[in-house]
Amino acid sequence: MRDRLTIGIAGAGGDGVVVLGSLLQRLAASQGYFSQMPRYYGPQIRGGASGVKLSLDTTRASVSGDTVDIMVCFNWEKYAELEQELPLGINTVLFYDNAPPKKGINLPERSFQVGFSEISKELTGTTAAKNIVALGLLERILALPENLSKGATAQDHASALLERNGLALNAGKRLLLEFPFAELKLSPPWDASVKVVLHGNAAVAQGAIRSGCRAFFGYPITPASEIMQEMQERLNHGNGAFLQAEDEIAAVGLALGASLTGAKSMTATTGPGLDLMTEMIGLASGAEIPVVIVDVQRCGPATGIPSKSEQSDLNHAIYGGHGDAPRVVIAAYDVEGCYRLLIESFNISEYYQTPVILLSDQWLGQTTVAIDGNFLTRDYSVCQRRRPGGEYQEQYRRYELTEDSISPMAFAGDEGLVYQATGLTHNEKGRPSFDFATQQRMHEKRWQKLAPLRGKDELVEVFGTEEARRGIVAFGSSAQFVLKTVEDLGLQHRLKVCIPELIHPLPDKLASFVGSLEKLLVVEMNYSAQLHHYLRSQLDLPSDTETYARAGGLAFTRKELSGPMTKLAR
Amino acid sequence: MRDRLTIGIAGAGGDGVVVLGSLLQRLAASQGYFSQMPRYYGPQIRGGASGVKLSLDTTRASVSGDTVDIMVCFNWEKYAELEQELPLGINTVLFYDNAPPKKGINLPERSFQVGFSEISKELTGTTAAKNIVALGLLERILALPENLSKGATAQDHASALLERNGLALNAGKRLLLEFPFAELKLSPPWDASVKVVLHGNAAVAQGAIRSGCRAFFGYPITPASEIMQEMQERLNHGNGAFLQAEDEIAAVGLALGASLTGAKSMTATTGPGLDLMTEMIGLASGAEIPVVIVDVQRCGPATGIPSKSEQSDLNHAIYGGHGDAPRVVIAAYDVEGCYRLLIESFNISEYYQTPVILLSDQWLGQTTVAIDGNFLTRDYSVCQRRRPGGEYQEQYRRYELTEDSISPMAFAGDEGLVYQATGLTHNEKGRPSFDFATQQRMHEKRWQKLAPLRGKDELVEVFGTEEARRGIVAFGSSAQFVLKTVEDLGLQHRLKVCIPELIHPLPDKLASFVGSLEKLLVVEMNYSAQLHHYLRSQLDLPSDTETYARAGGLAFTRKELSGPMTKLAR
Amino acid sequence: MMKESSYRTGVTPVWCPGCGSFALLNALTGIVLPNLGTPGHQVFIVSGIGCSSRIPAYINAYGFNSLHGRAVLIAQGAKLANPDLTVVAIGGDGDFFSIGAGHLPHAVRRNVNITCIMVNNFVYALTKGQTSPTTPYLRRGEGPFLSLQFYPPVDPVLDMVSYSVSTGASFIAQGITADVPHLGWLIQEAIKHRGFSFINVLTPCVTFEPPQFFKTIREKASYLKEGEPVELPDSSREQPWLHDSGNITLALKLAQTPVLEKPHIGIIFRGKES
Amino acid sequence: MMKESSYRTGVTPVWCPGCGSFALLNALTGIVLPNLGTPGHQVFIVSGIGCSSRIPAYINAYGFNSLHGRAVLIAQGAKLANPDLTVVAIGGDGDFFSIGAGHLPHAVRRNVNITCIMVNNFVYALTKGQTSPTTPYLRRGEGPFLSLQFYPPVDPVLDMVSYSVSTGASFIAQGITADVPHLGWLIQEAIKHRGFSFINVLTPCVTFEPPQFFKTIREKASYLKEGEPVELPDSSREQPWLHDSGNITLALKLAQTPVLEKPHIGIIFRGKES
Ligand SMILES: Cc1ncc(C[n+]2csc(CCOP(=O)(O)OP(=O)(O)O)c2C)c(N)n1
Ligand SMILES: Cc1ncc(C[n+]2csc(CCOP(=O)(O)OP(=O)(O)O)c2C)c(N)n1
Ligand code: SF4
Ligand code: SF4
Ligand SMILES: [Mg+2]
Ligand SMILES: [Mg+2]
Repeated sequence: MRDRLTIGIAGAGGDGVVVLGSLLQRLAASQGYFSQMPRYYGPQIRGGASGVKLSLDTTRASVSGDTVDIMVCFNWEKYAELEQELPLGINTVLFYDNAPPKKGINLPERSFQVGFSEISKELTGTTAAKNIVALGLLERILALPENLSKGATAQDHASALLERNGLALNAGKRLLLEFPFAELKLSPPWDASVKVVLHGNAAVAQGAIRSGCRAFFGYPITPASEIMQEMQERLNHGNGAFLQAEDEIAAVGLALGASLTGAKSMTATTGPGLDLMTEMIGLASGAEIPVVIVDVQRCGPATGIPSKSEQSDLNHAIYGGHGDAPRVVIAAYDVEGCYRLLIESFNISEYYQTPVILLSDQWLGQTTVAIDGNFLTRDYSVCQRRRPGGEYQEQYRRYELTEDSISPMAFAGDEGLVYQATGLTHNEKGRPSFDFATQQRMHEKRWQKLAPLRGKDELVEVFGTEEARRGIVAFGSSAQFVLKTVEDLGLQHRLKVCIPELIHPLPDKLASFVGSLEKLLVVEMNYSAQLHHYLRSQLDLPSDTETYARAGGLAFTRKELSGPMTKLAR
Repeated sequence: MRDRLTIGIAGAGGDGVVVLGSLLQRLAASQGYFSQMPRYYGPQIRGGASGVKLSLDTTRASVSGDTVDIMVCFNWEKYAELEQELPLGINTVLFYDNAPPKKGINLPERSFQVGFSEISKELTGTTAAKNIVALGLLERILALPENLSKGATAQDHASALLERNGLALNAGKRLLLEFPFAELKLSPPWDASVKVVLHGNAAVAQGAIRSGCRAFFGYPITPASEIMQEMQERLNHGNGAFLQAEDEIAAVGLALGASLTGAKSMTATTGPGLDLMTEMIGLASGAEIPVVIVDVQRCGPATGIPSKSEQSDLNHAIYGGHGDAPRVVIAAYDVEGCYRLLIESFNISEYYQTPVILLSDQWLGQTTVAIDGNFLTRDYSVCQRRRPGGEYQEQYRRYELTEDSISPMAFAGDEGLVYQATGLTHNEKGRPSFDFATQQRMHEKRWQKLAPLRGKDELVEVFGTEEARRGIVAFGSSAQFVLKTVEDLGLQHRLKVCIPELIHPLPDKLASFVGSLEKLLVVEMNYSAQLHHYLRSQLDLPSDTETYARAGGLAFTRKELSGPMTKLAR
Repeated sequence: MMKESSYRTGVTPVWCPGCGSFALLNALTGIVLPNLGTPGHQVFIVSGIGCSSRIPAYINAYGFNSLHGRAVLIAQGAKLANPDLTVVAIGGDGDFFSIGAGHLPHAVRRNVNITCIMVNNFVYALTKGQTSPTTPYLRRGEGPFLSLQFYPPVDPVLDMVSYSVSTGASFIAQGITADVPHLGWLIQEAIKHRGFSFINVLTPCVTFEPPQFFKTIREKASYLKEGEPVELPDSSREQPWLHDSGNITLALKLAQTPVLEKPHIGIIFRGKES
Repeated sequence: MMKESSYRTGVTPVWCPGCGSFALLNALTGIVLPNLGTPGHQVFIVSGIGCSSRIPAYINAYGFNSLHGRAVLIAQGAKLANPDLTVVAIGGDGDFFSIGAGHLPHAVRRNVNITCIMVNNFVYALTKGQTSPTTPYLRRGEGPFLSLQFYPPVDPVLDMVSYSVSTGASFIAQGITADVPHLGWLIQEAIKHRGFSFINVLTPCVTFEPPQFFKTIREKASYLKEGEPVELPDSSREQPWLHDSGNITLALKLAQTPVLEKPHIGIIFRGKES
């Protein structure tokens, strides 16, 4: 019996790898197990390599170890493309459908050829149910209950699929008699409450709805499209405005238009789309129009690797665009954060009348987790835009220089508050100005209004003992791997870890974290160490500062992180 | 007799202010005088405020003092809009056409109402020649020779204009009898060789032609349009490819297409256009396609103040775009530099196969200077792209990992070297790759190939005594104001000044300059101190570092700079 | 020249004397808005960047002078989020048909109920006189108005009508600033049309186009009247037909008339409403 | 299924089995390039981003898989700088008619001698099945292919023809991947045309569109032959006329036929050459 178990599944596009992983994940979730399952896929639409790495856990969802405990392989050729993501360890128990190629693959000791396809063919006439056969086998190994009926997913097409393939499922279960691996059994979950299954992209969309988003405009792009698709379903029935735009300039332009009428408006994209939005983001900053932009980062530059994670859009999020246009940059590092921070992004965007860029990444966006669903029903304060009161009649100044530099904003349609705005430099009334003093004053206004955000301590998470003088700063999904590795290495008491969710403007709590250190390590997944340079541009870093920064395309492994971390702790 | 003299001219759009200034400038240049003349204009196409500030000098072109020695005002209402640019000093000698308004203007002691319009009307039937009357007056005051015939501008429509208005000109000259200001006479120029008159935008275009640019694509935008217009004339007759594109994405896309066939290709724009080019710049970086992009910066954010200077695109030039796409950023600080650095930009772009962004700004781009024309005929080394030799037949790898990370580049059309490239992550052959190791290696290649640029000492200018331990870093046109103020304050021996022309990657010479200091002042014209933060992100700055950074919209004055500079020197 | 209207703000326009934008401003504030009776706070005027795009500042309604080429996006977003607003997008020929050209087919097919007014001055005016996509082009020697570049112009009205073929829904018209009452009437009809509407307003720039250009267009202008024969240019070999703005095929034929030869003023096509 | 050709690289395509892109690849490497006899180094294939845009890697010619929507820009730039190259831009319906839609009218009017091949699979395939601007749209209940969004599609061929009206110069055609030899012939003619050419290649995605979609189009396909009567859909009230690809007005009429009702395969319009 064990508390954690990682299962790898690899095959070709039609092999049902993701379906198998999802069914298993949901089945386990219905019993109360936590889990996390990243997806691996390539450029091919059909028949390409497809893999998942499902880590089940009795107590919480966390990133898996480097190697897998159980591996199911439907296709060796495709496995070769996924070897980096799903390396076999010497203790891995491997089940495979067909004989492996002569060279290139070292089978672990406990490797078993199981005729998944053959059994499926025998029972159902096609090989299509081979993944269900495998499901039966895995269910039994993990000692999961017989069916999904107890779960949250009872009514959907997954259970229908299972019902249709009952024979195959049972055949899979019966295979177990021949492979008794008692040590692979999972302990009962810490609590039996059903876990919700979702990925970061779904969490973003649900957070948007929760915070009252009424307008979404998007353009398809991997790995952000799920957000658009979920928003389409949720906003399509008169609940708001949704459009698939003709491009990303249109998407954010439509969102600004909606926002001017008072609707909470957003869009979601990844790098290339964010590039195209640059000019509009500057307009939103300059004309002080709230809008939330989610960037689910992938490998760059240019088209890069569309299906793989990188954290290389940070610079553009912070600095992108001409003319000194301030904006807020937030980064989620887990799925719960995707939900909570989307709400926070709207709160900040609406309150401060500024564009907010919420950074996610492919790993976070497309990895499904099974977690406690409490966060979905928790109370969140939801901010509204500050609107001018009755005292303004006839005197309303859209860009009034108030004490906190936030000017009450009328909605297009509000009676008595008509104003005209412009992307030109403008005075308090919104009228074009060519005057230096106005230019300086309005720059000040836009930058200074964001200063209070530095005090948002709740958007900076710190783990570990306060007294530690060695610390790590990491953001986004990489932070999960950092936390996990610190724990696995047992360094919790020597190292502390700071995960800023608010990145820009730079929060005070992050500054004091850095200030408390003798040795700092910055970990990030981009070649040029963007976070490190950003921190350095704003703070005095300890003279003993190191960075661990490399390209994306592969999640951090415990192995690679342990080098710099052990060094840090020494 | 004096060595320097500054003349302000202000009026409404139709008053011929710029024509007057230009004629005077060219007349003086034809005698050997140096000069510099920024232009001030507003949003109106016709009838708006129009001003120039012409600083004549016997020994070199440099920025003028804060106030003007002579002021010609055709229109008080418009003057009010230009007061910041053309402040009157107590010693200013003022000539004005019509009576000033009762309040708001304090006339200097020596103020004279001269009926420019009246005289013009009398002599020519319309008031249109009032500027020529003023020209006559100024010519005589400065003791300039009678006509332009000696000058370089003999044949053009300026002299035609003068000829047509000979009466008015002479009337102007005769006015002098009534205003004897001998102390306003200019000494003879240091050398009598005719000076060339051009602005930064013209210098950029001429530099492009000089370096063999054969393809220009642009989209109109203030204050960069002059570059496009000059390139249109120069490339239109079968000398190359020129198109006015449908937008800036198209402009840079067309340039990349031309570059792939081996043509030196470029575009020019300002902030909003640069924003739109972001995605393509990333593609050029990722697929290693040479291209030069000139950004004539103006006030931002968004549309900002299109006709006024700011230095607020630096962040975007360095960091703009998703996915860690390196590029080279160069900034010219004077007109000669616009020419020389455009050539350098092509050299670097072609040699390193990378996009180069050359930063200019409205002040630099549109201020006409009269200077020694030697730089136009000097020898410049002109780099060619490294192309694969015969050894490559059948084996050519477009992105071969060579020792210096620069891969020979075939031109589309070259026999035997056919390759296919992509904006996807790719291997040495240019084939799409989804592999982490390739992703890391290609990031390395693109970043490391630029490292030797750090050694380009000639792209960093240092003024002042090496031993000084206090120094200033400034870039772009602001640097001219810094140099002038240091000189005016007589601080040359206490302060040194470093003007990096190469900004990114950060040159070693700049690093050692900063490293040699106890006190540093960074001067720049943008609200958020972009250069300062960039330097800080890369270097350990002296603990005693200050910044003087403010919005654009008004050139730096000696008065404002002397505060921080005196403090620095103390 | 300017009518007093409660729909005017106190801001003085920056346009050149004689610019057609004044006529549009008069049409909107002196005719359209008063006649429709829509209070200013229920109107949202979005513009791009260019001379005519300065107009929102002069109209006492919600207004936004946005980005070059993007007015039609902001306008659609606003209308979708607040369908009670009357939303008008105003811009230049550069705005709509150069940098913003990609947004138009999509705006047409979505048929969001906004009104686009393209102030077609046949030039990039604000940037001082460069060729726009509508700058007239004649082969050398053929006439007085030669674009600096040797491309034929795009034909905005033809494009807009052809975009409308698949929906059969939009409202496409051509107006002229020389006739403010008619222009006002057209805009009113366009706003009243429940669906996407587009008006190409002919108004050669008085500063960057030769003066005879405007004169020519004004003189050649031919008003379209329902049920009456359309006038065709002399060069046309078509048989004239009776104008029927409800017929998309006739509209397409009509839209093929080069605007310099026979500027048709009126409603070219009025599709079914939603 | 794949012809061997010296114009193929060794790279294995990532397309789904049965994808129409194979047919295009065969047409290009098996017919067009061999027939034209242009050596690979004098050919430059530029693509956007999408399934079909992977094609340059498979053709032994200069190639560049550029950015979504921008192939036509890179292609024009290359041709202008090196007029000796044969330049072909290939992309999807999303590429050309959504994100890249703004570039097309300008490419047409400039009449740069490049050939655009739009692989129209009626969907965003690479991003897994979202609505594209050509996704068929029928009112609820009218038929089997309902776009997720309730907009009529843009009509690429109609637009391209209407863009060509002012120049009268382009070459506009429609092909189908079910007929490789004919597709090859069309592309050859397009490349030989001295001026801008555009081919709309009908090839419903076999993965994200229902299988009957391709079947329907293939069955309804009607070949255009010079001088012979054009077939019109049953719903049409027009009199059939004799096909004359040199007549822009007839081309415009032809282009109004909805592609699902009567997919015309052949040369719709072939303008005057430069
Ligand atoms: C992205 C971007 N590119 C270029 C410009 C510069 N620009 C301002 S207005 C304009 C075109 C003006 O022409 P048009 O749209 O016809 O308006 P007009 O001034 O003629 O009324 C251009 C190119 C800009 N503001 N933004
Ligand atoms: C700027 C940008 N936005 C979005 C995408 C994502 N994307 C890739 S291909 C594609 C559309 C694919 O459709 P289409 O052009 O019809 O090509 P197909 O895959 O159908 O052949 C999109 C939206 C992108 N690569 N770049
Ligand atoms: S330049 Fe032309 S369009 Fe602009 S304001 Fe003057 S007349 Fe009007
Ligand atoms: S998804 Fe469609 S377009 Fe893409 S490769 Fe498969 S069949 Fe072809
Ligand atoms: Mg115009
Ligand atoms: Mg498609």
